[in-house]
Amino acid sequence: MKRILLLPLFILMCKLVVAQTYIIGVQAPITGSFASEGQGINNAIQLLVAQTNAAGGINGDTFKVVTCDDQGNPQNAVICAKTLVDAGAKVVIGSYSSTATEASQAIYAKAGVIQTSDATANNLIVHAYPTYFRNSFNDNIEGNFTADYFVNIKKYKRIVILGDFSAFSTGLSASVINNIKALKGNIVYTGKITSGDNDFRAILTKIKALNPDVIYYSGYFIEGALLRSQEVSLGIKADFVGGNSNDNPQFLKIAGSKAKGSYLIGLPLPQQLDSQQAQQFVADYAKKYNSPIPSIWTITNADGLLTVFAAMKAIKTNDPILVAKYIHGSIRNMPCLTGYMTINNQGEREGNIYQVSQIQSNLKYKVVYH
Amino acid sequence: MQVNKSIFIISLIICSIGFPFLANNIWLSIITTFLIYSALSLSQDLILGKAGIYAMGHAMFFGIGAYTFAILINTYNVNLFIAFMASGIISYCIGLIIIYPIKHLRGDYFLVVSLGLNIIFINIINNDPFGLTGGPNGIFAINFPSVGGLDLTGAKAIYFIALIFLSVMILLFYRLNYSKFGRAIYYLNHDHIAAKSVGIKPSLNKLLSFSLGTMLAGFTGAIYTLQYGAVSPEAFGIEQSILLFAVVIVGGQGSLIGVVAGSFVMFVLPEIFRSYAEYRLLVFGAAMVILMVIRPNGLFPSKFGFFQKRHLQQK
Amino acid sequence: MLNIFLQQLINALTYGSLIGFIALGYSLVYGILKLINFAHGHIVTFAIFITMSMLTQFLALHTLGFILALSLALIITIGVTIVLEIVAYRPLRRSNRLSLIVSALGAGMVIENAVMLIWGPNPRVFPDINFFQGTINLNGVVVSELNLFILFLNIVVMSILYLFINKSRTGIAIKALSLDYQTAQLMGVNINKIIVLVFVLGAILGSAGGILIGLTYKTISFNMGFEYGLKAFIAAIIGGIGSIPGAMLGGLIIGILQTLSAGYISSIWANVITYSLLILLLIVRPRGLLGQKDIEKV
Amino acid sequence: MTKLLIQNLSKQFAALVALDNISLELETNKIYGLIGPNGSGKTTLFNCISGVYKPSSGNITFAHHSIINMAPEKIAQLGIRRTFQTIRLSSELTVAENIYAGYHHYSKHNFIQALFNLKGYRQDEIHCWREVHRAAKLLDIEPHLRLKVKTLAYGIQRKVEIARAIISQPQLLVLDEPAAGMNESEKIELTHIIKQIQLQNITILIIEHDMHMISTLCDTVFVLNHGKLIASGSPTEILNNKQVISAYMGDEHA
Repeated sequence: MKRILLLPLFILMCKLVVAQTYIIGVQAPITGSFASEGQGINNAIQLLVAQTNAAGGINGDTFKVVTCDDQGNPQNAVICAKTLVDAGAKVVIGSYSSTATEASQAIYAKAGVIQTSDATANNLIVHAYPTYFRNSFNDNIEGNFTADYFVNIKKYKRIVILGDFSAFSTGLSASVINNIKALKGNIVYTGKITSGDNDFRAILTKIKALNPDVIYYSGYFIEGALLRSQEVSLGIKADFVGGNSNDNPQFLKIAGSKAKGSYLIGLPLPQQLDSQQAQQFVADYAKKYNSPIPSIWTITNADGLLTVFAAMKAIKTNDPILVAKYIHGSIRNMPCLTGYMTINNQGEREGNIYQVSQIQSNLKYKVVYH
Repeated sequence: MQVNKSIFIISLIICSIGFPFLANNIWLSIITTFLIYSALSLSQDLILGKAGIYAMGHAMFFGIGAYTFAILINTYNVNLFIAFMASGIISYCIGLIIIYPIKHLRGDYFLVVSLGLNIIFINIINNDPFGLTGGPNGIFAINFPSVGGLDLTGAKAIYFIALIFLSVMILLFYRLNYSKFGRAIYYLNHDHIAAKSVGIKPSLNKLLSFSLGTMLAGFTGAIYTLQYGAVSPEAFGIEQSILLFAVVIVGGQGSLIGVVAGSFVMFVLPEIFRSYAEYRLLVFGAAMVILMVIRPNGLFPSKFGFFQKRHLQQK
Repeated sequence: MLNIFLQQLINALTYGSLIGFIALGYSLVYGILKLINFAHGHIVTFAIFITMSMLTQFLALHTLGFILALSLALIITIGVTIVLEIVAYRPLRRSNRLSLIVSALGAGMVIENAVMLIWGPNPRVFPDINFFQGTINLNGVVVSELNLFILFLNIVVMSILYLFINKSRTGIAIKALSLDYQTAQLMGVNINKIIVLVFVLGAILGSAGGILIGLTYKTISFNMGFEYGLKAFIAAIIGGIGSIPGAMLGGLIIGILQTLSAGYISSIWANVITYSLLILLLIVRPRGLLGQKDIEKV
Repeated sequence: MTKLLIQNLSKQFAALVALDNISLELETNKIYGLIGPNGSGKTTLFNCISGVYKPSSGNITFAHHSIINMAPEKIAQLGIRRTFQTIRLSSELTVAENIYAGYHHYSKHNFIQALFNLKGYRQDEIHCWREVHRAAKLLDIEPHLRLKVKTLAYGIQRKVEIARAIISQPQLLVLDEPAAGMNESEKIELTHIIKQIQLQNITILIIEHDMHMISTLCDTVFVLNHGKLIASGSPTEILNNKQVISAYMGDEHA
């Protein structure tokens, strides 16, 4: 009988947790394979909120962060979304991956909670939820930029496209391939590797026989760096170009001296952001957490929250529906950590801050095209 | 004893019916997930605990059911009920086709083959064959048609669907011990040489218990799709299969209460400790070790007996 | 074309050897306890990380530092293995096999997440060492010195292990234990000592494989044990679990299948092809390639 | 009438020849003994008859069916039931449940009937319960029916195994050292029980080391040594056979 009594007790306990302050939710992969990114996002949001509270809050509200670990998978994303809605979150930052974001979108939209994420999959905007906006740029913008660079600038004749099996990489590959085809570029090989594997010499040896000008990789930095270093040690002469998720200091460490000469297409690295505000944020983060910001995605998410704060200040209310309405269309060229924020009516971030950087012999990035 | 037991069961029924009207959204969703995973774990238990087949790829059949349901509804606009039946039946057929050539493999060799099949399955749905599975993204925002004016996608509706399904499964499993089939797989699992020597057919029963297990997993997959409105490959990977395997052992092989309790421990407790994110899995792993050391036969080891008490009293 | 094929073969053999090293750990433990030690892959991960820490600590001392770092790392790994055996496996030795498997799964989770908490969730980079850095280019076929060393070590380790198991007193005790637990005990074999020894042996071989993985691929992450452990475990089964040459053979087969299917058929379907072939292999040879057919006592 | 006919049966394990060209014949409703030193191939012969091992060559015919390549469960369904040298019972189950296993094949209900406890199921259960009682009565273990097997003495467990083998009215009962580990009074009781079983029209083949038991029970005795059938005949003939004595005692006693 005791067991039966426990259940309502649990329910009561959960009801009590509802807090009094304005709650900002973070839905991010705190554990699992994207753990470093998720923890970075959480840290950055905690830092921003602490700073905002220290400055007296906004419109009389102080903020509190509630974090939920979605492990990057959609099932947990749904639970997280419900948890955060029930915890009274009015704004949610997240999630990191497109899959988890897509799974949670409908729940936040239904509950009238503002959601912003760095996920780049094109289809996140399909439903045009009035509360969702993107704080990074979608795949198509990057695909277009990459294809233009390959076909028109570098004039590559034999292009190899590689990706992994993640939703992100698949989407980006598809977008790059479509854009290259539209520009009549010549793709000689498309293939996939499994993330988590370390040995890609088999596929590289095959590629070697095709004698390509360039190998483009749309997946993440670990495999990217391994591909690059194994490419060099197999004596393949083709250029290596990595998509935006290769933007990570780890790329240089893993590939070591073999990294030099390779290109990266993506947003600027946290350290490359030139605004005073951005440098200050990078320094504050390093000071508080004693480790560098894991990637640019941490900062675009911080931008997402800053956009919400800016909107609150602009319309002098913290009501999520009104704030969301303002963000869709009224945020134009707002200075932020990653440059300027423009959100269109669909919630898509407009503009383009993509750049191509080449790794120099001193293992520093040099922007060669933007 | 008898009276106590009926009081317990009646209050359990009342509680489970009343629960969705008292609980908030998160708990409703967590408990619904728990019901679904309990049913799934029971279907794994039929294969692993009851029939003693070391299958470590059960998430695959869960996935087959979930994808079948999602594809039929999303791409082909099939009637909800037909799609539901189809997800179980297709899962059953695939289970049957798969086990047939490997039914002679024993123990760990079977385990590896089932793991391998699970990896193959994930690879296939990731590659988006015929544009059906949506690749690594999976299938999202499935629009379920309403059935006879009833919206089955509300949290409460799904809760009751899961509850009814689990109840049916519990009834099924409870009566299994008293049936010819249940007894046959018990003998075979316990000592297949002795069982064969009294004329119990090993391969038929192995095929049957495996494919029935996969069919039930297929149905469960459909309910899962109904709850989340989305399917994607991660939910059906080998990590999930390993977890399901562990649930049965942690709960107690072949034990109805044990497996349900095991699902609670493995799927619901982690939700409660979600805020301890980084330490969660560490503690969880340690708990698994401690639990096994303290209770090597699981939380509630199965008590098997296949003659009902009233039969025994008759004579 | 031949060049490409030779290159693929070398790729396959080096990758396969690395898997084989880890597979040996599974096979040794399985031979005695009939336990699939799911924590083995994570022990290997732990060994890699501790080696990395030690190497960064002592690398200034060059060769001496390298040896010092390796031995310290190995001692710590062995310590962890022994603790694991005593805490998670020993109490369950006499109970149901499956609970032992689940206990191993739990232990693996503990180690994996402990590694994450100690070294952080970010992937880390294995430090460079001063030797085996060159590559040899034979008419377009590229072989790194490290690759050659791995193949060489593979042969050496296999021979030593073979001699140890078949000729030494302890080795024979291990064999006796794997054949008949109770009789071996009656014959005066100290079971606890032998089992610990086997775990330690597995951990050392796994660590060797792990360190070579670190040196070859440079990048290490807390969750790499799962992937490698799984492959190695499958390799051990394919080779015939319990058999020492079988584990190595299984590793090589996985290496070859994966390399050839990715290199010659399709990278997108590589996993499907590899695992389908492995399953077919098991259907044809239900006890693995070198596994012994056991006759059931009735 | 011939019940079981074994012709030129051989079984090889790698280099070891366990059975070498054995031929023998069992007739209906008689008790046969199979003796021989340890390792002479007695149990291997049993395993070949019951289908656990596939013989290397030769033929076995049972009631005009060749059972040489038949699966063990098919052979059991034809009516050959056996016991094992080491007890193979489900120790967590009660005596009744263990005995029931033998009847399992004849149980008629389907799953739907069992699920809803329908009439067919209830009748079937009552019938099978009656059969269990009958078998238990024959073996004199009725008082233990509701006890778990693991709580019982070794001698009783042996009897449970025999009860499981005879519940379904086999035509041939193959007993592998049924008296092993029993004391004298239990052996006498067992001898009596086996005679009772024979009266149910069951042919019995029995492996036993106790010569006294063999000579009181058996009509014919077969002697195996090193996988070869070295003698067969009535118990008195066998006890005086020189070859048999030398097989048991060593050559110097011959």
